[in-house]
Amino acid sequence: AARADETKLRIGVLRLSSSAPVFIALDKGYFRDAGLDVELKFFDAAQPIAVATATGDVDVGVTAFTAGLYNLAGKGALKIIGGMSRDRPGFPLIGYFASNKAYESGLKTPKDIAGKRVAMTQVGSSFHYSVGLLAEKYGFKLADVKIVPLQSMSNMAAAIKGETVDAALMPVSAARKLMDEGAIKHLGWVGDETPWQVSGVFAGPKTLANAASVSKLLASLQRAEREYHDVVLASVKDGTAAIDDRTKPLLDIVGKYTNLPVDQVVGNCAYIDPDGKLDVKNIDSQIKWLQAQGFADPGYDAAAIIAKDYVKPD
Amino acid sequence: MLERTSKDPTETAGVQPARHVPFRGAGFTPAASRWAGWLALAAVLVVWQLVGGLALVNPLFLPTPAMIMRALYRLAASGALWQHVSASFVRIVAGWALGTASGIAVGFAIGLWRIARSIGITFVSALFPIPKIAVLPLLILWLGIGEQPKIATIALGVFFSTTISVYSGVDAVPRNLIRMAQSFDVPFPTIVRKVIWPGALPSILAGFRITASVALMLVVSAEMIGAETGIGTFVLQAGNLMQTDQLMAGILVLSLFGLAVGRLISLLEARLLHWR
Amino acid sequence: MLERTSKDPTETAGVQPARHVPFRGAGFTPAASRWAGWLALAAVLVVWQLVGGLALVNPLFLPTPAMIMRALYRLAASGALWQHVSASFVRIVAGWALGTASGIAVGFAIGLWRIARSIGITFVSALFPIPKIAVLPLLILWLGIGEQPKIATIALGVFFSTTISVYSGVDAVPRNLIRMAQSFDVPFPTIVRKVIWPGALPSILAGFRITASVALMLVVSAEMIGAETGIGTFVLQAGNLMQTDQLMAGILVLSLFGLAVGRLISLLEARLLHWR
Amino acid sequence: MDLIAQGISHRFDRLEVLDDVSFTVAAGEVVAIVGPSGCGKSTLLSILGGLLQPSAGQALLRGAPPPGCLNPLTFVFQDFALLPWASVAENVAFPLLHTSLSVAQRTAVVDDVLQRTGLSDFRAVYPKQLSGGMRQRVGLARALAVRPAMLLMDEPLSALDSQTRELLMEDFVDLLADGTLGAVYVTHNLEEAVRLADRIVVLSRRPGRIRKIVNVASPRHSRGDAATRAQLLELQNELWVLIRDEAIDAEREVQHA
Amino acid sequence: MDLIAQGISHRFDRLEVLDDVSFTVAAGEVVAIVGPSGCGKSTLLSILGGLLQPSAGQALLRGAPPPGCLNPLTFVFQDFALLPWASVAENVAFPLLHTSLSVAQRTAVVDDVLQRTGLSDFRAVYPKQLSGGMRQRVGLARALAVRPAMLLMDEPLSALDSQTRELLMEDFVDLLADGTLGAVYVTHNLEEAVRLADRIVVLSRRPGRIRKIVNVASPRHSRGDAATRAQLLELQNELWVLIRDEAIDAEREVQHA
Ligand SMILES: Nc1ncnc2c1ncn2[C@@H]1O[C@H](COP(=O)(O)OP(=O)(O)OP(=O)(O)O)[C@@H](O)[C@H]1O
Ligand SMILES: Nc1ncnc2c1ncn2[C@@H]1O[C@H](COP(=O)(O)OP(=O)(O)OP(=O)(O)O)[C@@H](O)[C@H]1O
Ligand SMILES: [Mg+2]
Ligand SMILES: [Mg+2]
Repeated sequence: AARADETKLRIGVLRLSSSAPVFIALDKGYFRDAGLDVELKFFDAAQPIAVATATGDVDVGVTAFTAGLYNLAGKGALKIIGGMSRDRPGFPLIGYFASNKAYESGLKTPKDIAGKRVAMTQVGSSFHYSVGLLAEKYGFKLADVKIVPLQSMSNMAAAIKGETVDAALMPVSAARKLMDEGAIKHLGWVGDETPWQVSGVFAGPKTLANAASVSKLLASLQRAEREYHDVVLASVKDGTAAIDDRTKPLLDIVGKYTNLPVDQVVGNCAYIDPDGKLDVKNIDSQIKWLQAQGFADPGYDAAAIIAKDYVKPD
Repeated sequence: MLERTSKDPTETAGVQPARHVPFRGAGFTPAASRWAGWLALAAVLVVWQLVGGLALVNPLFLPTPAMIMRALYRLAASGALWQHVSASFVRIVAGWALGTASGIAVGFAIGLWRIARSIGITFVSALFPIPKIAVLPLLILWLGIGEQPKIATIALGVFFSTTISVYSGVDAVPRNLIRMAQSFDVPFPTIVRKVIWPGALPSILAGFRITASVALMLVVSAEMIGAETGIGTFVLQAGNLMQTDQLMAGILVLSLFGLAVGRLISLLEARLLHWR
Repeated sequence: MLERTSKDPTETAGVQPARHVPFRGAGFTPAASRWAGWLALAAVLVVWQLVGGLALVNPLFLPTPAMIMRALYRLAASGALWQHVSASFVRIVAGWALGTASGIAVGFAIGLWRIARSIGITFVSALFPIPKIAVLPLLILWLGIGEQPKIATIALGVFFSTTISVYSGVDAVPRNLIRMAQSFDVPFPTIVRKVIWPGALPSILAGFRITASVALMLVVSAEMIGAETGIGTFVLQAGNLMQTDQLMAGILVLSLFGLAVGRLISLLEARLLHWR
Repeated sequence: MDLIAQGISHRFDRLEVLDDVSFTVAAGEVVAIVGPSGCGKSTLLSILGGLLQPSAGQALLRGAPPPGCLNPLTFVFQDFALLPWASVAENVAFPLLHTSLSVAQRTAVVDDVLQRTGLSDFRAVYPKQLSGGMRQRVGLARALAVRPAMLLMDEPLSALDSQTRELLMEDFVDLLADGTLGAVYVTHNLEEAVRLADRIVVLSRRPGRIRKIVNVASPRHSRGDAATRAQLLELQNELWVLIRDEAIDAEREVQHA
Repeated sequence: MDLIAQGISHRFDRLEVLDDVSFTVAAGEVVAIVGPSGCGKSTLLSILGGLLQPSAGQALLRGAPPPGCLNPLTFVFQDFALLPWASVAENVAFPLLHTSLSVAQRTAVVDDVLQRTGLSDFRAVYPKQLSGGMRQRVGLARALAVRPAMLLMDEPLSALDSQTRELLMEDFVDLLADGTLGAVYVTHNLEEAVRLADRIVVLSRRPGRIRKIVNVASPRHSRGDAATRAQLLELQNELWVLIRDEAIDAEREVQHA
């Protein structure tokens, strides 16, 4: 039962393993220990979480950084208070995939994407940014890639299976089934090519005003992050976590909230910093890149949208 | 002066050869025959099932009617169907009622007063053509992601159509009936209630037919805003997961819902407009 | 027998006190005055600008008219506006033309032949209420993600509305005109061309008004499917990126487009239906 | 109660419709107004009944309406103007709804006029189920329900077929016979005018001016006699000669949009 | 060319409308059909003109139509049935479009009938701009353009006001005077019947049966004379007495939905 002195917090999340610490902190009662009464609100896309945080439908959001999120933050509707998952070598999160036909005709590695038709959910999304990083890395022009925004995973799946696009960027969770079917070819992981800060924790002005509860929230999240990092991530080999007595309880929790069986959970464990640090430099370059593309409004930088009191820069 | 003529036409008809007046009034009376429609529907379903059954087409691309019915049955058996339908139903009813009530009020104002007309028509014609789906982000910003923006989306779509059909209806009330009422010194409110309202009712009910389908279209768009249940959500989700049998089951439910509402409005018309 | 009466009413009017017949014919003639609408529009814009200018509202939630115009200007100056509008225009025109042509053909068939009517009406009433946005995944599956599914989405929406307005129009052609033509032994094709077509034209043109707005609504939905340019894409993207000033600029463009099409249809009506 | 048209002129925007029309209808008198199409007859009647304000001149009343009168000047319309969604009884009761009559009084009045117009069996019937003649009888019953001092009738028979017209004209003759009810009777039909009116106002083409005011000498109740009918036929012919040329002109006029 | 109604009966579903109607219209003869509302007059005319197939009996033609005739049985409609989107000239040319006439011939025919009906000045005018009388003149011109052997006229004057009716009736008298054109003339109006017809077929109430066929003795051209007019008035009265009760019944009939 909720105690009278508990602060109520609504957290918006996706049912993805990249939010694992949130699930662990809730399930193991870390929030409660800190005097927080946390309620999770599940969304089916990253963008609405940012909007819901800005409109006050949730108090805190945990999800990927998108151009929409930065624009909301740029207008003062929310601020980033912590880091969450990152793309990192050895931790499969987002992958580059090719259609069978494109693979046959020479699309074999991520850098071959130049000049191809690439499906993604939306322009200005984290997938788009990943392609931008790739372009930077291999020195091809982003304009050479034909971006095909399809709004949803399903549309992307249909498009790449139907070979109407050459390639797609998809989260491993969505791509696994297609890979197993042999409908698409895996080219590589973003984490291996271009590591970056994928997601974070952010809050609206009303929540930020209550410094005590934000601190409590971040503290309990870090407790879970540390545990997740030391137990689950430490066991990851070849992109797959081990299932043993120590990891099993945590993996079960993640499986419960992501509606996945444990043997699938182990295959997509996103990297999460044990101290909840945020790669501020990378955030700043994300913003600059989005502003250059016209996806982000000009006139702000990372410093303007980060709540310095809370964020531990990397 | 009256005298019965004795000429008997059949008698004289034999004198010269007579021919039939050629018949030239055929056609142009296309009454629908009920069973032909059902028969055609059945035929299409059978062919469709056969095409699918013989594996001529990948069932992902075109699930057979049997698969669709099975998906629908599973949905109904699990109780989820009822949940989805009722969630959407509440949204549709709330949004429709809100849009209709405000549309009727504004439509009557436009129909009755000069100033209201000048202002109202300008705004309605400027705002009506805006696709509601384009306004979704704004509605979310303004109203959050709860039920309000969903209901508002539906209400907005319904509002404009209703306004237009109501003021057209008021305009179409025969002026001679209004003059008649005035000639008996009937006061303004009574004229509105007893002459204009019933006179505009046919057009208002015809508008309901349109707004019902608008509401049905918009519930799908509205449920793109983070809804967890609702037939629109179900369809969108099935689409996302490429579960085409479930997708089509959802579409079938939407179609049946639309047909049911259409039938309801026909009944309402038969009851309220029996004087026509 | 004809004789002019000598009674002069003004003369006798003085005998007893006379009073005016009370006037009771006021009201119920709500003609719109043009400038009042524009004035109201201007007033709203000024208040809106002031509210925004005084920072009473976060511009994220409600960008001021000036910000919207600036966004529009930037868009126009960069040449992107023209690209977006022309891409959408091509899709709208193609989809609309396809849907209209097939709708007119099917509508006429339903209006003229009994079998076509029985079958056609069954299918149209079953398929019409299905929200087109729900069918998008199927269209992508069937037609891929090029221009075809976009055009098909628009065509589909336009087709059903057109079909309905065309056969209603054919039904509304006065039967006496058809009988007249038959009574002169006018052959069937000539009756269709010279009587039914012009007789159904008012309803068909009224249908155009609806289908134009349907096409406009659907272009936004259609451009959810992997479009890179198009005013719908632009609006969706602005919504995704939470660039509300650009979003509103896009909405403004859509609204203006809608008004322009409405005006075009009015002109067409004035030209083609001058006989009314 | 007399009704006086005093120098009435009217124009719709640029269109001059009536020019200085003056005449008096005494209480209980029946005055017919005839004239070619579009000469302003309906406009004149609207002005007399207070539904339209004339550009110049005025419509005046003199003397008190009879006791119990609820609406001194009551219209009977060419197109009947019945509420299609109301039954016969409801249509007749319609002008009584906003009066001070109690429900019982209202019912009594409605019953009375329905009986007088031979509509008692049709109380619950809707207008669309009735023939044109019966519809106009409902219009007449509704007018009588408010106990008018004067009926303003705008071509009340012209929407009817000739047999029905014949039948209703007989009713009108009975109704107006006792001289308690006055009427202004607008018509195209000279036969109706000479059968019903005490005086006939002949209007010129638009703008309508008074060309002639003709007294119909024979008393109304004797107009069924063969001799009187021949006389009336003659009067009718004289009137026809008077307006025939203008009627032809009016008919050949082209409306410009 | 004679037109023969031979034992014509008709029913619409359950509704018996005509019962064993037989008569002959000889070439050049004008036969009026009168009867109460709804007795099946229009139905009978549709059957005679081949627009409706009778339930029993038949409509027959005997003898050849006159040379140059394009449409032996030609209708003139009560509501004129003009194409509102076509000008006067186009309306008149409409029944000629599908014939073998050349464009020049067509123009000549149209010019000719427009002149005969006094419409030459109105060639380019649209129906909505015309008065009712002029519209019916267009209807008549169109009918004449196909050189009919017999006109089938369904209450051609009943949609017109009485002055216009008077004017058009004069035209009809002229048109039918020379006896080359036959006509079946359906009407409610006994005055029209006695003015125009050689014979008058009186139908009973629905189901319409022939109650009487009356010859109008006086030759048509002399019907303007005062003496003949008195005689005709008498005939008209006799006919009225004959159908009055049925007209009352027909009028009081309630339509059930
Ligand atoms: N509200 C109006 N606005 C403009 N013009 C009008 C209006 N009402 C009538 N008119 C015109 O005024 C003229 C007189 O009309 P009115 O109806 O009084 O004639 P009328 O004598 O009753 O004709 P009819 O015999 O055809 O009934 C006509 O030319 C008509 O077109
Ligand atoms: N197509 C139809 N279907 C069913 N009933 C019809 C049809 N046409 C006419 N009737 C009915 O048949 C009867 C005779 O109709 P018809 O029009 O021939 O009468 P009429 O003598 O011309 O009447 P009026 O004098 O009113 O013109 C009427 O009761 C009418 O309601
Ligand atoms: Mg008038
Ligand atoms: Mg008839």
